[in-house]
Amino acid sequence: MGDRMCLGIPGEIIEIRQDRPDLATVAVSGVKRAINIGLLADDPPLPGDWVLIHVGFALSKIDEDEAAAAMEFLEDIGQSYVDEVAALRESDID
Amino acid sequence: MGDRMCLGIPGEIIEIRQDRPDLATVAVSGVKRAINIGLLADDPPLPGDWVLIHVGFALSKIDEDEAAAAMEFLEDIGQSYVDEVAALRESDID
Amino acid sequence: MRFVDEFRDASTARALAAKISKLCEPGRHYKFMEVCGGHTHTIYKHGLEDYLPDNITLVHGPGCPVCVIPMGRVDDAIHIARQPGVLMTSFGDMMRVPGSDGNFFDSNAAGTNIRMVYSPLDSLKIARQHPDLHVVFMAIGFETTAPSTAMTVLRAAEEGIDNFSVFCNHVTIIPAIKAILDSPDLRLDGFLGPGHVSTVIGCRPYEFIARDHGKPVVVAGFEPLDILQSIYLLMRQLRQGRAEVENQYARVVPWDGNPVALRAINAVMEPRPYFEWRGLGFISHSAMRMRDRYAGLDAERRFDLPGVRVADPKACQCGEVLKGVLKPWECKVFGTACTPETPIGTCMVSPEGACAAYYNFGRFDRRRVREVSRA
Amino acid sequence: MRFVDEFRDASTARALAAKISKLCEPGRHYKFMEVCGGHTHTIYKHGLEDYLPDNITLVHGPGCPVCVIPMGRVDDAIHIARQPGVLMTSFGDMMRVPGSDGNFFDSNAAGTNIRMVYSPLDSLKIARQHPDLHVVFMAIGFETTAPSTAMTVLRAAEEGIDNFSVFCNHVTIIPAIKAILDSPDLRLDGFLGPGHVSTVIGCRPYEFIARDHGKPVVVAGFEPLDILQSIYLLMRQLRQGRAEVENQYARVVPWDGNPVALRAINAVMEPRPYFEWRGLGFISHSAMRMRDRYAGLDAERRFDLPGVRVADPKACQCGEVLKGVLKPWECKVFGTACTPETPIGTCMVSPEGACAAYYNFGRFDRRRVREVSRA
Amino acid sequence: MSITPTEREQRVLDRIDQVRRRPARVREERVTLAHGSGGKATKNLIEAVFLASLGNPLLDRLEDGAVFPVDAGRLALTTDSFVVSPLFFPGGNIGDLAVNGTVNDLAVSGARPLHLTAGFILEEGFPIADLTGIVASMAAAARAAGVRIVAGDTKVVQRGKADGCYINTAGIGVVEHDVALGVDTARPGDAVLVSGPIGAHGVTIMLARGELDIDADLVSDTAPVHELVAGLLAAVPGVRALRDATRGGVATILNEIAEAANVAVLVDEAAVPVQAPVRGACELLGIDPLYVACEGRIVVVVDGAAADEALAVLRTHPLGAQAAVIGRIAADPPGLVLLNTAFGGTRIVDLLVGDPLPRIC
Amino acid sequence: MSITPTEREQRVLDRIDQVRRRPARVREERVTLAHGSGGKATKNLIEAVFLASLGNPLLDRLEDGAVFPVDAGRLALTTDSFVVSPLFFPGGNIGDLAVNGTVNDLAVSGARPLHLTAGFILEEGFPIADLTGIVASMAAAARAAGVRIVAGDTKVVQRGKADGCYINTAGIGVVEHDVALGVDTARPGDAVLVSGPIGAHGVTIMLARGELDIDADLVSDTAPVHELVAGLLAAVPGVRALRDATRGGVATILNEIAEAANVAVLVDEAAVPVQAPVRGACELLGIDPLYVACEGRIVVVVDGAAADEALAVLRTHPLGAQAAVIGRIAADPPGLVLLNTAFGGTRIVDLLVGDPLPRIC
Ligand code: SF4
Ligand code: SF4
Ligand SMILES: [Mg+2]
Ligand SMILES: [Mg+2]
Ligand SMILES: [Mg+2]
Ligand SMILES: [Mg+2]
Ligand SMILES: [Mg+2]
Ligand SMILES: [Mg+2]
Ligand SMILES: [Mg+2]
Ligand SMILES: [Mg+2]
Ligand SMILES: [Mg+2]
Ligand SMILES: [Mg+2]
Repeated sequence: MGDRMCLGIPGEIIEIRQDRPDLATVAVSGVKRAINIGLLADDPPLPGDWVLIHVGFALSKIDEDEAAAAMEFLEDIGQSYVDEVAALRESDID
Repeated sequence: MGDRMCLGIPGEIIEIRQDRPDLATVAVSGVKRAINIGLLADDPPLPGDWVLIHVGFALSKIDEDEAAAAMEFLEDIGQSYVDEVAALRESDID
Repeated sequence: MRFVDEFRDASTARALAAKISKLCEPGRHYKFMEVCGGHTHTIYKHGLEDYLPDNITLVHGPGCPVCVIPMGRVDDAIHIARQPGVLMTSFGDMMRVPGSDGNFFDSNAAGTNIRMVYSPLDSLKIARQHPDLHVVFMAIGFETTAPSTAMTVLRAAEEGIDNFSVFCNHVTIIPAIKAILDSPDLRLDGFLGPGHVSTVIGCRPYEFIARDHGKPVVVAGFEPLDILQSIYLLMRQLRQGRAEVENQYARVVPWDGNPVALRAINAVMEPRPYFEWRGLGFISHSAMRMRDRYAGLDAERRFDLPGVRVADPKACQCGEVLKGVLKPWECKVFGTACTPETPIGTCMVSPEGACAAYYNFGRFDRRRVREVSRA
Repeated sequence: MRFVDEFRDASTARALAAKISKLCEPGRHYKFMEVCGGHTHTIYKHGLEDYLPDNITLVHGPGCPVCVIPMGRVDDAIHIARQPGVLMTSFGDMMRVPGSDGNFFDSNAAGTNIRMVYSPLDSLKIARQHPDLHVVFMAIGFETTAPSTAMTVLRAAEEGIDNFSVFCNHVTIIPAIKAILDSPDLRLDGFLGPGHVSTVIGCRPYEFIARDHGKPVVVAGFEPLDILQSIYLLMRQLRQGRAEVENQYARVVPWDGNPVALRAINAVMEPRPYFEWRGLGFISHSAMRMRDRYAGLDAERRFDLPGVRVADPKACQCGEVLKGVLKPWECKVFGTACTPETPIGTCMVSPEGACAAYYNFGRFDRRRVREVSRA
Repeated sequence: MSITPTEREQRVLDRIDQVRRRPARVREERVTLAHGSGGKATKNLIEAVFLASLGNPLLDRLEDGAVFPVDAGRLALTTDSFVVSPLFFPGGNIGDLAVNGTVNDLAVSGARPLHLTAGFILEEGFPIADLTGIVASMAAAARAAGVRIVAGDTKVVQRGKADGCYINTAGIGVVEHDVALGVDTARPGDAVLVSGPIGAHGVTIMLARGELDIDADLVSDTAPVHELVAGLLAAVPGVRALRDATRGGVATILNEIAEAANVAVLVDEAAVPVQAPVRGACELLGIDPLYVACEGRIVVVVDGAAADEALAVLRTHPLGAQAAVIGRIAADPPGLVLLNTAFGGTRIVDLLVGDPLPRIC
Repeated sequence: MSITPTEREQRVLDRIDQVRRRPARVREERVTLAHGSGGKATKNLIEAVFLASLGNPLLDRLEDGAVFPVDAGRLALTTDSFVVSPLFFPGGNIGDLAVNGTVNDLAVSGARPLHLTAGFILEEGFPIADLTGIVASMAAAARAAGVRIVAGDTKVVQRGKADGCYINTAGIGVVEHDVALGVDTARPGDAVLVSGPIGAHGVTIMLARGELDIDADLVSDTAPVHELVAGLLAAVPGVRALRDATRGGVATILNEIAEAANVAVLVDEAAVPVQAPVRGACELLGIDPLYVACEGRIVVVVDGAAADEALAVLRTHPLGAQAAVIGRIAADPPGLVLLNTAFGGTRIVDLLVGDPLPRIC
C-alpha cells in the first residue's frame, strides 16, 4: 500500500457523489479513486477543479492562478537562462 | 481417524495411571494408547488383563477362560474335520 | 493379535462350514438376520459368505447407528455447526452421511468446521484446549457407545466445562428389533445378536425373541469365526428344535451386561417418547435424550434447531434394506445412482451399512471368481 | 501529470541553478534546513543536490512523523495488536519501525494482525466489515494528517461504530522547530517550510522564525523545481537582507491554511502537556491526544498500555540527524550496523527519513559518477 | 422367461460395471478434502477437470512421470509457484500466469519451452467452477506457447491452510543455439533494454484486490515471451543476458546484473516506458514503477554495438512494440545501479528491503 | 593529516560497500512477508538458507532456469507438492519426503533421477530454524539420491494462508534402458510384488499429529528407491510396470493397474507384509493398511515367469529385504481388484471415496 503517508498528490475532481456529497471521484493520470472532500466544506470543489490528495482526503484546492503564476516565474527564469547561454555562445564564437 | 465407530478391539492393559485411576495404557499389537477404564469401575482391570476397547473406553474385560473354551470348541471342530477329511482320503485311497 | 487372529483361521472355518452344511435339512432355506452393522462389515470384509451353503442367507439388520440417522438430524447438526464459534466433532462415519443439502464434508467446504474424533473424550479435550470455541459432540450409536458419551458428559459437568455440549442421537436396539419382528413381510429363522451392544445390556433383553417369537438368538462376536460359529449354533438350535438365547461371545459379553455403563447412561440420559429412524419412521422409546440435569451440556437445548423432518429421497429403499426385506442389490438405484461416492441412502455411506459393505466388498459374481481363483 | 511534470523540468532546473549560483556571496557557506521529510525524499529521489553549488548545504529537519515516534509508542502499539480480537491498521511507513522487540512485520510473524491501510477511512471500513474484530488505527503524522484522523473519528462517532479506536500519535511542527532553533549547536541560514503542513496551518505560524530569529522561511512545494525555486527565494532574501515568510507553494497553500481542517482537529483532539520525540526527548505541547468526548474511540483509554519509556539504542544518533546537527553518513553506525534492512534508528526506516533517503538514493560519490555519466 | 435371483443380481452387477466406465464427473460444487485423498474423488477431479482441459498423450497416461525422447543438446529446467491474490484479475488469472511465468523463465534462459508440470494446492471449499476456469486458462496459455502440461499433482488442504488455489509449474525447454546467457556476462559498453512498458501486472493486481478503491483502465501484461526472445536470439548476436522482470520489477533485475557482473548499470529514467495509469497509481500510493512486477516484459543486456538492431528486432513483435533502450553498462561504480532522473539528477536504485505489493505472482 | 568532509564521506561509502559484500545472513527468527518480496530479504533468505545447504554450480547462478547438457534419449519429467502435517515426523520431515517423493516417481518411471527443482510456499511466521532444518534434510536426501536441486522458488503468504511450509518438487531423469513401463501393459499371468511392509508412512504421520494419543515404535518408510529400481530393471527382463505406493496406498495402485490394463488383480491378503504396529494402529482406528500411504515402497508388475527372479533381486537391496509376491494378474473379472482374505474368502478392493488420513504427503 505504498510506503509514503506524507504524500500529497494533485488530482482532478471528476464527479461529486450524489448520495454522499462529502465523497468525490478524482482522477490521477488515468486512475480514479473516491476521496473524501469534507475538509473543503467551506468552499467545495466542483468537477474540473484540482485538489491535493492526502491519505484519502482532499486537503486543499489547487489555485490555478497561483499555479500559472509559478509556472510563469519558472518559465521566465528558464527563458532568461536560454537567452544568457545563447548570448554566451555567441560571444564565444565571436 | 478411521471410519468405524462401532469397532471394538481387544487390548492388553499395560499400566494404570497413578494420578488418574480411570485411565490405563493399553497395547494393541505394539501400539499404545491411554484409554478410559471408568466403565469397569465395579471390577477394575489390572496390568496383564485384556479389555475390549471402544471409542477410547474399555467396555468389558475379556474373560480368558471363556476365550479358551471358545478356542477349544473351535479346535475340536477343526480337529474332527481334519480327522474326517483324513478318513475320507484314506477311504478314497483304499 | 491375540483374540483376533485365532478367530480368523481358515482351516477352522472350513471345518465349521462343513459342520454347518451337515446341519442343513435338505430343501429347506435358512434366513438369519445379523442385527448389527459390525457383523455385516465382517461378513463382507472377510468374504464369509464363501463358506456358507447356498441355502443359508444372511439378512442385514438395522444395527448400523449411522444408517438410521434421518436427514433432518444431519441438517440440524449442520445448522449447529454453522453457528459462529462452533466446532462440531463427530465420528468419521458421519462425515459422508447426506443431509438435505450435502454432507459434513460439503458443509466444511462451504465454511463450517466439523472435525473427526476417535472418542467423545477427544471432543472434550478440544473444548478444554479452545476455550474460545464452543465444541459440540455429535453423539450417535447404540447402547455400545452411549456409555462413553455419558461418561464424557459426567466428566464435563464435574470439570465445569461450559464450552462443550452433546448433540445426542443415541438409539436403542430392542425397539428396532421389535419393529422388525412386527413387520409382516419378513420371515427369519433366527438372529445373530449384537455382541458389542450386549457388553452393555447383556443377553437377557433378547429373551423375548426366543420366548415370544420362537426364534433362536446367538449373541455373536465380530471375528469371522465368531460369526460362523454363531451360525452353527443357530443351525444347531433349529435342528434341535430349540429357541433360546445363546452367548457365543462369552469371552467379552457378560450375561448381565455392564451395570456401571447402564448406570452412566441412566444418569445422563432418558428415553425419548419417540424418535425417527431413517427408512423405518418413528419408533416409540427408541432413542435417548439428555436429562434436564445436564441441559447446559445439551446442544439440542443450547441451540435453536430447525428440527425439520426431511422425507427420505423417493428412490431410497434403505428402510427395506434395514429391515432385511431387500438385499442391497435389489434396491433400484443400487450401484448406479447410489454409490459410496454419490450415496442416496445412508446404508451406502457407513462402512457398517449393508449397501456399502456389499458394494465395496461383495459386488462381484462369486461363482465366476471362484473359478478364476482356482485357475 | 498536471501540476507534477511541469515542476520536474530539467532545463528550468539548470536555469534556476545558475540563478542560485549567482546569488552566492563568494566565500560564504549557506545552510538551509528542509523541515519536512517529504522534501528530503524529493531532494534525494530526484538527485536535486546535483544542481546546488558546493557552498549550499541542505540540512534535514525533524519533519518526518514516522522518524519521531519513540520506541515506547511502537511497543504500545504492538501491545494493543496482541490483544485478542484486535486488528491493528497503520500506514505502510510504520511497518518497519523498530520497537524494543521488533517491528510490526516481526510482530505479525509472531502472531499479530497489523495491516497497512492507505487512509484512516479504510480502517473504519474494515471495522464496519468485521464487527467481530476491534480495529485500531495507529494515527501518526503532523497537522497534514491529523485532520483526516479527526474526520474519521467524527464519522465513527456519527455512525456509532464501537469496534474502532484510534491510537493517537499526532505531533505538531512548531514546537519541534522551536526546539531546533533553541539548540545551541546549529547555525542555519533559513528554512524550507513544510508545504503540506501549511495547507492546514497556513504560513503565519512561521512568522516568529523570521521575526524573532531573523531567519527567512519559504513554504515550499514537493516537486524538485518547487524546492529549487524555494532555495532561490531564500537566497534572494538573504542577498536582499530580508527575513520573511514567503509562500512558494501558493497554488496549494492558502496563507491562512484550512479552517475546516483546523476545526476538525480541535473538535477531536487537544494538545498533550508533553510528548516524547525520538532522539529529541520530551517536548511540551508538541502532540495531540483525543478529547474526553471521544474517549470511547481512544485506544489509549480502551487498552491498558504499558506506556514504558524505552531509551533509544546507544549507537543511535537520530536525534542529531533530526536536528540537522549530523549528516546521515556522520552517524557512526550509518550504512554498516544501521541499514534499511537492519535499522537501528527510525530515520533509516521511513522513506522520508534522512538516513533512508541518503542511503537508498544518495549513497555514492557524486563527483565520480558525474565523470562516468559524461563518459 | 423368469430369471433367477442370481441372474438378477448378475444383471445389476453388469449395469454397475457400465456405470463405472462412464466418463468421470465432479458433482460437488466445491473442493472437499476427499478430492485430495487419492481415491475416487481425486480420480474424478483429475479426469473431469484436469484431463478434460489439459489432456495430451503424455499426461493422459497418469503415470508417475512423463517419459519422452529428446535430442542431445542443452536443456533448461525451471520452477515457480504462484500464489497471486486475487486469483482472477483484469487480463488473466493464476492459471495463465502460471503457464506464462514458467514459459518465460525458459525463454529468458534461452530455451524453447517444451513441457510443463503443474502442481495444485487447493483449499477445501474452493469452487470447482473457478478451478475449471483456471485450468481452461492454463490449457489456452499452454496451447498459445506451444507447450504441453505432461505431469501434474493435486493436493487439498483444510480450509484456512491456503488461499483458494496455489499452483506450481516447472518446465523444461531446449536450448537451440550456443549462446551462454547470464547476467554475470554483462560488460561495460553493453546496452540495457526493456521490451515494453513496465509495472502493469503489479499495479493491476494491487488494484484488483479492491482494498484501495482505485479504478484504472489497466490489464496485466501477462504474456508468453518465448517468440519475442527466439526472434531476438536468432537475429541479434551479442545478447548477453535476458531476464523477465517479475517480482521485484526491473530495478531488482538491474541490481542482479550490477552485482553478478560487478559493473555499474546506468539507467535513464526518461527512457523507461511506463503507462499513464501505472504511473498514476504509483504516484497515488508512493511507490516506484521500477520495482513493480511485470509478467510479460523482459530486460535485455546486449552488446552496445547491437543495441539498435536488438531494439528494431524487438519492435517487430507485438509484445515488443514499445521496447526501449533504458540504459547502459559502465565499469564504475561497480555493483551499483544509478538512475539519471528525468529532472536531471542522479540517484541510486537499490534492492528494496521488502515489497509494498505482496503476492503479485 | 587532516581529512576533508568529502574524504570522510567517501570513507564511509567505501566501508558500506564492504559491508554489503559480506555473506548474506538472515537475522529474523521467523519468516516475514518481506522474505517473499523479491528484494533484499528474499535475497538473504535464498543465499543464507537455500544456497548454503543446496548450493551447486547450476543453482548458484540464480538464473531464471538451469541450463545443462543431455545426451539423446528418453527423459522422464514429474512433479509433486508436499503438504504433509506435521512437517517433522519420526523418520523424516517434509524436506526429505519432497526429495524422495520425486526421486521415486522418476525411478518408477524407469529413469535415473538427474535434477530436481524446489518451490517453497512459506507462511508468514514460520520459524527460520525449522526452514533451515528442512532444507538441510533436502540437501542430504538429494546427496543420497545422487541428484541436485538446480532451480528453486520461494513465496511467502500471509499468516493463515498456508500451514508453515509447503514444498513442490519437480524432477527430470534419464531413461537408460528401452523398456516401456506402464500399468496398462499388465497382462494375465503377471505377478504383483511389493518391495516391503506397507503403510508405515501414513500411520506414522497420523500418530505424529498427536490427536489420537497413540504411541508406536514406528518410523516413516520414506526412502529413495532409485537404486532398488535400477537393480531390478538391470537384472530382470519382463518388468511391466512400477509404481510407488504413496497417497491411496497399495490398493489404489492395484486399482489403477486393473483399470488401465482391463485385467483382474488377485491379491493374497496373507502375503501382504504389514508391520505389527501398523496393523495395530489400523485395527484400533478401523482402517485398512492396503489404503495407507508408503513413501519408500514400490509395487512391481512382472511377467509371471520372472516373479521369483524379481523377488530375489529386490531382496538383495536393503529397501527390498522384505519384498513379497502379493498377487497375480488374471483376465477375469476385468477392472476389479479381488482379495483372497486370510480367512479364506474373497472380496473386492475398490478405490476409496475419500481418505481417512489427510495430508500424509
Ligand atoms: S442403494 Fe442407496 S438408496 Fe438403495 S437402499 Fe442402499 S443406500 Fe439406500
Ligand atoms: S544511521 Fe541509523 S542510528 Fe544513525 S542516525 Fe541514521 S537512523 Fe539513526
Ligand atoms: Mg508416484
Ligand atoms: Mg523460476
Ligand atoms: Mg518466473
Ligand atoms: Mg502426485
Ligand atoms: Mg482462506
Ligand atoms: Mg524469471
Ligand atoms: Mg508425481
Ligand atoms: Mg509422488
Ligand atoms: Mg521464482
Ligand atoms: Mg496457519
